[in-house]
Amino acid sequence: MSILVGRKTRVICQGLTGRQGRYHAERMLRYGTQLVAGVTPGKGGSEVLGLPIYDLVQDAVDETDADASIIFVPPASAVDAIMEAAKAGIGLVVCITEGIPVQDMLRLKAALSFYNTRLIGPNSPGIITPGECKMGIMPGQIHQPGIIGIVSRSGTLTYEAVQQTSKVGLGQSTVVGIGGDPVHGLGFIDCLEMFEADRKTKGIILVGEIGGSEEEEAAAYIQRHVRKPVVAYVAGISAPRNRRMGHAGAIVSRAQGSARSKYAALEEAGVMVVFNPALMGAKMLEYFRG
Amino acid sequence: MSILVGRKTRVICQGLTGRQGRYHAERMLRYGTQLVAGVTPGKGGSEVLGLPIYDLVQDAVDETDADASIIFVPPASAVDAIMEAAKAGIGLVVCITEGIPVQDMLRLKAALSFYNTRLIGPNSPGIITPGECKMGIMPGQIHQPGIIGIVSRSGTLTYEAVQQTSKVGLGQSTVVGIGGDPVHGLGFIDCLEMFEADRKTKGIILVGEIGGSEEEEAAAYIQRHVRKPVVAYVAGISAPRNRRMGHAGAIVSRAQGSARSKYAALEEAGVMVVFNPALMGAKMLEYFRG
Amino acid sequence: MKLHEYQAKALFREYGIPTPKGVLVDALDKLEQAARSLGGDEWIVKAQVHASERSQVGGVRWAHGMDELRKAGEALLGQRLHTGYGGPGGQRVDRLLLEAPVQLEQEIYFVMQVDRSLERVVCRVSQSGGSTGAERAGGEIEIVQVEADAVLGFMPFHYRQLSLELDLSRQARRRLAELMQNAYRLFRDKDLVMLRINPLALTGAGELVALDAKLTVDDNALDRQPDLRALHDAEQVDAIERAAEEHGLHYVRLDGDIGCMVNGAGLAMATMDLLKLHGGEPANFLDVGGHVYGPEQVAKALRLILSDGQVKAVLVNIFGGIVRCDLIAQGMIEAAGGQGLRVPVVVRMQGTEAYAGLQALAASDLGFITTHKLEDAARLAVEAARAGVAA
Amino acid sequence: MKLHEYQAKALFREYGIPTPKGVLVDALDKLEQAARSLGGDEWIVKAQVHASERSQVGGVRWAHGMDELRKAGEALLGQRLHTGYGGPGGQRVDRLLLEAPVQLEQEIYFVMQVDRSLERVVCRVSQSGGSTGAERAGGEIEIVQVEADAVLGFMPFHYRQLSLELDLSRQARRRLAELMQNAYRLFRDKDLVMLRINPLALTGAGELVALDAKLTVDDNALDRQPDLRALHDAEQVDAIERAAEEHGLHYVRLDGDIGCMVNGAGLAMATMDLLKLHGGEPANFLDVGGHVYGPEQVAKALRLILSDGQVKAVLVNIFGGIVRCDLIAQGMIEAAGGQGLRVPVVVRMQGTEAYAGLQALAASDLGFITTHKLEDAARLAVEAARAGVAA
Repeated sequence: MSILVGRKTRVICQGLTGRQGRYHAERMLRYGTQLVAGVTPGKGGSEVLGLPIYDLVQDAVDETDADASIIFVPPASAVDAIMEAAKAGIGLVVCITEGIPVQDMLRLKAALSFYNTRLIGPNSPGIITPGECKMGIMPGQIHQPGIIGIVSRSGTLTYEAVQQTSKVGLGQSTVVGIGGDPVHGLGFIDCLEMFEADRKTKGIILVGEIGGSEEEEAAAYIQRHVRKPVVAYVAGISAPRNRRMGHAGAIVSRAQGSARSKYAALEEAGVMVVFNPALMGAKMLEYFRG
Repeated sequence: MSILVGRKTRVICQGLTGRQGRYHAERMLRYGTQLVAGVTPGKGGSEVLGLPIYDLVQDAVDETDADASIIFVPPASAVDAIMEAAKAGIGLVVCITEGIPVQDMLRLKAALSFYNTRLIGPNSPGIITPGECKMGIMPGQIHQPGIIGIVSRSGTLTYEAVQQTSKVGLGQSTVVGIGGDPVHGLGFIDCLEMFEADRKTKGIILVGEIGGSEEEEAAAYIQRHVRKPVVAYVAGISAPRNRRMGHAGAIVSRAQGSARSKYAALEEAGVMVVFNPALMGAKMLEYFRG
Repeated sequence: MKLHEYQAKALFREYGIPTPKGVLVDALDKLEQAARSLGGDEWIVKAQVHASERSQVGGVRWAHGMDELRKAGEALLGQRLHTGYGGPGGQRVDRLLLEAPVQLEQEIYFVMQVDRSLERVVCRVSQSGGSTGAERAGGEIEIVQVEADAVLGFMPFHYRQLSLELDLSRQARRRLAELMQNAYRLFRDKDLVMLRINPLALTGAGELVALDAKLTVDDNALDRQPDLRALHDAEQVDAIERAAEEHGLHYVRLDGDIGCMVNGAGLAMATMDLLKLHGGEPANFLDVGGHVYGPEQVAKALRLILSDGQVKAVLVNIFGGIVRCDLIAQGMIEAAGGQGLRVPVVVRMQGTEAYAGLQALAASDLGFITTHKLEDAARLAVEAARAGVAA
Repeated sequence: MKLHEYQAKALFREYGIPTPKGVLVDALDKLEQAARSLGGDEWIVKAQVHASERSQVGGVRWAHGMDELRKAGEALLGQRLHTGYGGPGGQRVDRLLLEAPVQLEQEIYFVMQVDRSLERVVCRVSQSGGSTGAERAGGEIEIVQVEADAVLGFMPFHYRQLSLELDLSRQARRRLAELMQNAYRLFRDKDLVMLRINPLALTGAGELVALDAKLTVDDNALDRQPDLRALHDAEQVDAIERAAEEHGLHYVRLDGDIGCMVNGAGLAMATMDLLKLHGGEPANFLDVGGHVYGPEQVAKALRLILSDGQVKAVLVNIFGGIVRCDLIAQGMIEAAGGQGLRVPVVVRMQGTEAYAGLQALAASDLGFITTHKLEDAARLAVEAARAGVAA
């Protein structure tokens, strides 16, 4: 285990009986993830993929000692699913669901602050510690156990970073997709803090994008607290203002959120920035080769 | 300073220009409390008792470096006043106001958990560190600087405990009236923890009353964490069930809240209980005389 | 503040919580017409009093046919129910709620209330509702509880959990979810501290119907709930308590013979406790206010205590803080001067100007028995009451 | 999703936020009657388009008397406003909002929006509202901000703070408090992400009137806001973007000549960035979906890109994860087969079955230019576009 998930993580899947849940659960099992149960209201007592299904998260936790949950439920049920997991004592929740209204997220985040539950997402591809535990929808085969921690707001762009670091032989300690929504759970800083403290992680790739100020805040944090090498790419330097670029969170508004501002802050903080998304792995390798 | 307030505490008064606020502010000043400003919306720029009045707590804090606030406003404005103080960075709020609806308190407590603000009350007589700082409506003259920490749900009954400890020569380190409402700020456990950690405090008197389970929870805490001697009196052993005894919080309901249950828990925890309210000071003295 | 069942059910209907068909009746001659408007030939006749235990004292009656209906009405309307509430005279029944019976499969216990320890609104249910169910069984019957989230309130997973515990059908689950949402909305909108439905009927069709309804409103919120304040039925309260309330005093009538007047609720309870320790029995709890009050308040309070025929002696215990004891003494002399001291009054004073206060009382020659000491005061009051009884 | 001013103002009225008297007009011959129903001899004629900058392009006109009114109407209704939105053709004006002028003393800037960094709803105001005010001045004019509490929302001390900053009279303070309460209720009830009133008029009598109204609804919440969804005016959106929306694609039209088709929003932006690095100009942002999509989706997307006459070359960048690249390739071949490849299409594939996909494309003989490398793909696309322009 490097950060958050590893061999011992016992995972349940909320929404396992749905099409998407079942599809990815099968792949997670195949990857070696300790997926121990599913939760679907009204389907308690049945079995899917050889796993027991429970009506309530609390029942699943009581029976299986699960400590993490991955959520595949429609956006209208996601907040309820996350809160049910938190209330049942689940320590890590990964929410794949896309399309949760932002005001729901505001309320959810406030409510979650009363619990010791970490949330990844929503609208996240998930988290993977290569070779140990995959909680997400990423293609497992491109990952390699290794030394680079990757944290990203984007899905397929994360896969680029993964593939590049696999290709140059560095591999990944853990890869976290924090999700592309404007309000989400774990952020860059949380992951930077964990990667900095993690012995297996030797370098960090941060993949940002336009919108908000999380990259700027991350830059300030790196300057003060991160000693490990950080490579950063920020997508959207070519994006126009006031247009949403796919992700709900990817929008440059009047005063805030441009890639230029983010790059400036990251460079100022001593981060090795790349403007070319094809060079994330190469830049990191360059550092390690000295 | 023993706990929470002392010579250096810089106090503002929200509602200083009201009848009650002004009356008690004058007495606090006379006692030696560092009362530095008042806050009354719409009266900013004026002066009362030689103190500047501000429209906003933030302005008062900016100008006077206040770190504590005592609140005398009507119940309908109290939650707003407390939140304004919290938002302005006030670390300790004493709310004298009586009659705040309990659902307002539920919401307030949830909201306050996002701030580093400690609340005493509402419906509290306040807090006093004898000879240093009086933030409250208690008669200052009965107090004596000394070694007993007193924490109480009741007002005039606290004065009994104060007078008794003054009379036997032990005096008080700090006296906290946590207030008689069912949902309130600082509780017994918070105060026990601080008294236990405070070097000036050598013994603790806990004055409970019927209703709720705070005394039982305090007993469990004492058993595990408190090494200093504790004397406890619980008012209401003669009270009937299902009748509210003055305080909004003083009611024995079906399964919970009787004085007998509280006494049992406290005795079990090794607390020196007294059934006679006239003997709190004597019991404490007995302990110190060995 | 408690509401009557009929008042609570009106709020239920406003908030979409199903109740049985019912008609409120305030005169015997309206009973038959009410029954006919409900239809059928069987009705439930329910006395509208605040006590929870009315069914144990015959306050709820089933009537088959008009004859039984008339008899039930006569047995209740205008009569007094001795429920243990409302003072020695019991509670007068001014209104009857006439309801059509509901065919049910199960009686559920349902309550929403403020949990002061969790600092949350909680909802508790049990499969065993009704008058023989959870409410009276204490800890023996399983009650399941869920807590409203501080930000989000009750959520679908709460509904699911309770539905599973109650073993509800799919249809009934939907109804429970609606009920909880509606009840929580009512709870918050109306500043309730308790909302109890016992029993909550589960019908064969999977519907949930509130057969009974008990609502308690937060007294501290009545200023912003004028509509609810207007529903207050002062008749349900003991006469002396009602008079005290009008004077802004906290008064609770008890069974003993020693009247108590104290400033501060905690000290008032402590004074009662001390009387008990000395073998006495308090006739009341009375807090004249811990902090802000004047001599007039004290005078009123003392007169009120003396107006209770059961009182054989009075113990006054004042800790002078903000208000000076000498002013309090003045108020007491006024109160006594008006009508003389019917019984011995023992006064203990401490704090600000206590000496002056006690001296003034002693000098008044009205027979006040004075002391500085709490302990002595209690002993003297108990002795005085015994002497009074003996005399 | 943006609302029109007239739609926003209808919501304002529903929520107790004062607006000027106004009439919506959708035909020139209704203009005079509308003006007469408002009274007076001066009116403001406002084109109903989504762009914020309409006043800079003549979208808002003052008319004194009927002659000027007619001229203003003719200049706007049925015409197109080139606001920078709605694609190269601008936005057609289908409706006018005719309003009576409001006598005002000050123009205030007022906005409520979600602050993603604070994770709170915030309210921002400035003394300098109107089209020359805070909104356009960037950082130069002071804007004051308060944040709604996570549990309690906006509170009286927030109103007080903003009132002091705006230097309001006692009457206007009350109005601001009401406005903030009503606006926040509207904001929450209707799942808004932005509510802007600029200017908010302060009248001599201390009243606050919303002269303009811009509301943006959370796209993710439209399922539970069917009434708002029904207000959507698709005419305001660029034609290709509208078609993309109907197919569930995220498409944004840009100024360049290289069409882009990518799976995943981040990778789509990265692809645009890379084109720029190589001297190219993307003609669009297009995310076919990061995770769940099929060949049909891809075929639709490619046809859409090719339908844009500005496109001189296309860059397709697919990272196969869940969906196999060979299936994607099939979809592309279908799309191309239908109408042939109008312009060069460079395809880069990586991940699951990328080799098979690229091979299928190459084997199709439809002229797809294929590669595994992101860098190469961008270079090839830029070269192809240049060649196309040259040709």
